[in-house]
Amino acid sequence: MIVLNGSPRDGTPSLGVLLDELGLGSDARGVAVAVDGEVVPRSEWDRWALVDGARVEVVDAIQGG
Amino acid sequence: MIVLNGSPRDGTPSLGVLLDELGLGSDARGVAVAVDGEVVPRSEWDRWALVDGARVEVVDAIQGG
Amino acid sequence: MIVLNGSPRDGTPSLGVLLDELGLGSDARGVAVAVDGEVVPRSEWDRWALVDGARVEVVDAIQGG
Amino acid sequence: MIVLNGSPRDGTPSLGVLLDELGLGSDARGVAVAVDGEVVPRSEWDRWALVDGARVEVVDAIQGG
Amino acid sequence: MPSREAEPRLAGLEIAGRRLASRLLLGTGGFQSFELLAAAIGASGTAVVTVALRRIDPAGRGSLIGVLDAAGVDVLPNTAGCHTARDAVLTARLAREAFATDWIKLEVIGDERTLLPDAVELLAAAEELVDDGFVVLPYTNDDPILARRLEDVGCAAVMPLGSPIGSGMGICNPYNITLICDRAGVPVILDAGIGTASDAALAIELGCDGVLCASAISRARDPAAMARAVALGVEAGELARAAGRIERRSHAVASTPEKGRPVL
Amino acid sequence: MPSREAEPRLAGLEIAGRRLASRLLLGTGGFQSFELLAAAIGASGTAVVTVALRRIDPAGRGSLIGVLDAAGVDVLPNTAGCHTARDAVLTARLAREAFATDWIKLEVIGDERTLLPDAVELLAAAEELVDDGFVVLPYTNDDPILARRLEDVGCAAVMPLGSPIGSGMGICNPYNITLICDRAGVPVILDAGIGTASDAALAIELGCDGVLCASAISRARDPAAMARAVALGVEAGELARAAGRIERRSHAVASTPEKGRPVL
Amino acid sequence: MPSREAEPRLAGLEIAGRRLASRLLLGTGGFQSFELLAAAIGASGTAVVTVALRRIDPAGRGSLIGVLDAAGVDVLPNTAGCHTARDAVLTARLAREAFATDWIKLEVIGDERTLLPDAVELLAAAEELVDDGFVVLPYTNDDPILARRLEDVGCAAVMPLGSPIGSGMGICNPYNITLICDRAGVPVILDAGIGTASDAALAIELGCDGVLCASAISRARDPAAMARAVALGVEAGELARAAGRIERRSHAVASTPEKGRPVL
Amino acid sequence: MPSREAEPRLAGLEIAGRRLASRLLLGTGGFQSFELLAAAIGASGTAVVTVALRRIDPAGRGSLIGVLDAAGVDVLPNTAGCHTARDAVLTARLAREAFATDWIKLEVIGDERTLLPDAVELLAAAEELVDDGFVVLPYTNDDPILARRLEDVGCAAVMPLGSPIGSGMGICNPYNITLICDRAGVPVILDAGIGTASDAALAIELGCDGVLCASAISRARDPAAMARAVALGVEAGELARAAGRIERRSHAVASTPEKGRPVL
Repeated sequence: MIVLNGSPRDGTPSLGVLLDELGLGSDARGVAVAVDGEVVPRSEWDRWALVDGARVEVVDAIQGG
Repeated sequence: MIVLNGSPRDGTPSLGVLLDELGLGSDARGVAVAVDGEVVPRSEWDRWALVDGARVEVVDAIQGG
Repeated sequence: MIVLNGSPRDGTPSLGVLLDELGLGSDARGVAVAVDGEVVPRSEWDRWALVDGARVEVVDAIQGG
Repeated sequence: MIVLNGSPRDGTPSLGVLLDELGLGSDARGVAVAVDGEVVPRSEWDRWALVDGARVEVVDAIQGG
Repeated sequence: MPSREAEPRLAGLEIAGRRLASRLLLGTGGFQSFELLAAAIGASGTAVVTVALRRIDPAGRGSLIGVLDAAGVDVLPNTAGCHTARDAVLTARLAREAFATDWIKLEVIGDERTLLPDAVELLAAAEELVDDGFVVLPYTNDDPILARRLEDVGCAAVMPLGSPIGSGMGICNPYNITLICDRAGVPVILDAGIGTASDAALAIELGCDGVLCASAISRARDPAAMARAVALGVEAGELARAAGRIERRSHAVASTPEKGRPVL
Repeated sequence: MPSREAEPRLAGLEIAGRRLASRLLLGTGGFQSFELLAAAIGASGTAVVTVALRRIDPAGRGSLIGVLDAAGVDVLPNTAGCHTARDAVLTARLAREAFATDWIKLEVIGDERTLLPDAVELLAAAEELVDDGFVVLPYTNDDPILARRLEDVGCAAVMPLGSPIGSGMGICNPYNITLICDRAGVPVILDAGIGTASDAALAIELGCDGVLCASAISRARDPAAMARAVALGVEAGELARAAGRIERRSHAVASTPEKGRPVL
Repeated sequence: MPSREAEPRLAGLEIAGRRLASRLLLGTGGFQSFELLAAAIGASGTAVVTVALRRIDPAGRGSLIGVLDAAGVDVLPNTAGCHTARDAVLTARLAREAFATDWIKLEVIGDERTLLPDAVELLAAAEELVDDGFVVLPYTNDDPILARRLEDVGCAAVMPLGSPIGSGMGICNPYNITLICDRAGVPVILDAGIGTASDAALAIELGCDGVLCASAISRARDPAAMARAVALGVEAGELARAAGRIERRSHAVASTPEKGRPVL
Repeated sequence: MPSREAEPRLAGLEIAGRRLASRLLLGTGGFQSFELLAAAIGASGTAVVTVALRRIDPAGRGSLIGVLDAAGVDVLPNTAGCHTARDAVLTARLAREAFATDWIKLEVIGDERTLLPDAVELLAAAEELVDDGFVVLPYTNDDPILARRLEDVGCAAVMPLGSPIGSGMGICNPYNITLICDRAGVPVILDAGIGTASDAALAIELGCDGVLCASAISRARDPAAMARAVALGVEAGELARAAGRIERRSHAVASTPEKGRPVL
């Protein structure tokens, strides 16, 4: 199980697989990822492993301030 | 007919009679009288004659500004 | 004697002569004339007579607020 | 040598002796003492030893703020 | 503290040779009951209150005059609601008959919405009433030129507004009030706009000789408490002006000397 | 008039469980003589005055403490002139020894020119002093967030400025002062910037629980008169706030009814 | 962006049926040279400049008119310095002869020190000049009642002051200016008091139709640059007013949504 | 008119060695559509717009980045909504990954209601981010001391507020903004509180180097028109400051000479 943007989710995919499912390649602009409070550099998205219970935050650009 | 404070009123009493009816003697404090746009001195209230159609204004002290 | 712009001046010329001396023709722009508190229309400058003691004011355009 | 309120001073008296010279007993109101950046409680004034080179600050109440 | 006796200017306000015990004048409009009015008069310490004239209610006359008599205050009738010099002059004459006083608070307003005075009609009415022997206290705007002209025609005081009647906005243009005060030869009484005690204090500090206050007191939640508050504000302003305030500076000035600071 | 006894909130200011007889605190800096200081204390009615600590003058100690004792006021030492939390903490400890009090008016300034407080050092010093058992009254800027954080670390009051020390500019940002007051769980004392009595009244009307005033009084032409003026201003503001002022309106509200106006 | 053509009200100011290319009117007083004046006219984009009349200098007439002709601007003569209606009316008639225009900027001042208008004389002069066929643009104070009366007697515009001539204090009482604008049926041109570009922008935002500016430009260190600045300020204010500003709120409104904030 | 080329300071704003084509920065929050946003960007002439980061919406990603690319503006990510230094630092790092920029508009707020910055957390975050190589533009309050400390830890600019975010109250304390500008060694950008064009002009006149504006534009009735208005206001303020405004005077200064007035 992992927690993606606050919602529990079965399975423990790799980060690359997870982002693929979200349609996000490493060239996705305005997107960033943190796992368990640590920012994952874009260059490492593909090879970043997720442990069971990992809290994954995937953020996108929105209008703001 | 006279007009007392904007309201027509039958008859043409003298001012003294009119004020008597209103319970106002010449010692009535805070009260003043104008007839046809002219102020009637308190000392002349008793002997002031009203003509037919006279506009009589009788005013009293109120709270104000 | 006349008084031109506050200064006494010998003689009693006609207004036309006076303005000529000042180099002002009836086409002088920004200029106006008053004699004894009356504005003299530009069209009458030539034929306007001055009486002895006349107060003549000749004004010109200046910078102003 | 000690430094009293910024001024060098020969000798290395005890704090009690120094304060005596300044006319300050332990009941001196509005007065406090720091030695080398440490506040010396009033109750220890008498027995506080000064080392050579000690920086002594003796302060008094003034009008302020 | 200097005794107030030693400072004649603190002894009160003098208008047309009559010394008033308080710099605060009270408007009687807006009080919900005579009890509240009487309490506010007492709390304010005022010596003069305004009243108005309206068509008599035949069903039953109030005892307003009785309340004011009991309070020991003088009555200053106004011409509230008048739009023309003629109306105001007639109303003033009615007031003279009604209250046996030649003092009049002259109001000639320009419209119902702003209740702002009409300069031209006001000045005309003032001149006529002065000629007729009245002691005229005109409610005016904050125009220094009009204030001086009102003084020039013989008004016994000038009563500029801080802001519109009943608005509680305080003093919108302190600069103009200062100009009026600096040049006045008669008492200046801030009339209209006061919302709270600090406004009254400020008015006096700017140079006003008195304050007339109605709605701020009569429509406050607790009128008597506000009456006392405004009275204290007036007194505070008076003392402060006499005490000679520090100048405004755009930089800080230490209140504790730097010299002698220990090195800890 | 409602009696003040009936309104407990009017009975004075309470800080750290200690009730002060007056909402006005007086700074002692800037008085030209002890006589003027004593007169101002008397005229102000204050119960608490600030003092500072500086290197002793061996040539002759003043009798400041004697004057304050005679006046019957408590001493609130300050840390004026300190630029760092460390300096301020040490100075507070000196003050505790000097005056046998754990109350401290905490000042940690950012520079000499503005004498504005340094938020970070101030908060650090406040936290350390609270932990050390002090009753901390911090001189702070008008930032509502910092005020709340000072309260959160245990300060017994917060003392926001109206404008820089000694400037007499009054309250530059009443909005911020209102925000601070609305949310404070400890007393708010307006410190610095007061120029005259109306400023003090306004501070209380905005919601402050007290006012600390130094230069406005000590450097006035007549300090004792200004002390009394500011004290009255505080009292006026207090009563006015309790009385429930009218709302500000952008239009006029007649204080005399239109109804019944005679047709003349 | 909406095109300005689509918004007729942005197309300029219309007075007495004459459309002006710019909402900015320029006073010519105070420029140190004709070159600086010409440069400022150019930079301002104004279509109308004021001039005055004074006794002719026989030693040599200036070429002011030539400069203004070359700049392609119309002349608006004023009656500056007049204290009475009579003086002002005569001066207006002189101006009509001098400049072959029936437009007049009517000034009737109450004293030399404040240069504030005299309400009574001003209104009398305005009425007489309107009857005499003039297009009257009166320099008036910020009294909404007087402004309406000037309109009622037929003035083609009203020109209230923001603050005294040459003071640069900006708009002392924005409330009154708003009242004037809200109720005016003729153009309102803010005259006097402008100190800088933001003052001009504010005037238009408050509802003024134009701004007349003299000293702020002519006495600036770089008059042409200030002319351009004020012109841009006017344009900015015009667009801002048409754009429909947000309301003032006494609380914050987030510009970034809270929803979806990651938990890091 | 002096050419703008001749005045390098008019050529735009430079932050961390990067020259921006406009002194106006635009916040993208609050626009009702991308079309309105794009129009406002165009009308504003801005070179830099802010964006935020929130949890991705899997249902469909917007094309915000595409819109900004098409508009040719750079992105300045913010840390809006963060309450602690830790949160803000992490958010800044996310932003660096998301937008491939090391510029960050640093926001660390003290509470949701006022959205005012928390001085202590802000300074801690700024220091950490500077050390981490970021170009830090902190949204700060109007405290001059905090502004200087932010500069001292290496911030590339300081962004004091005029009033709370989205309030439209303008600049509540111009005095503090002036103090900040007078002493800053890095650009000062007025951030938050702007309500209309004159506020922006005033900010620049007070000495600010730029203005960041979001709600005033995005929530105006016509955002693009307001964008243009604010841009003109900024330009007007810039020219006015360079032109050297007249001093404020408390008395009038005639713009027409008295000398030579005819006697009529």
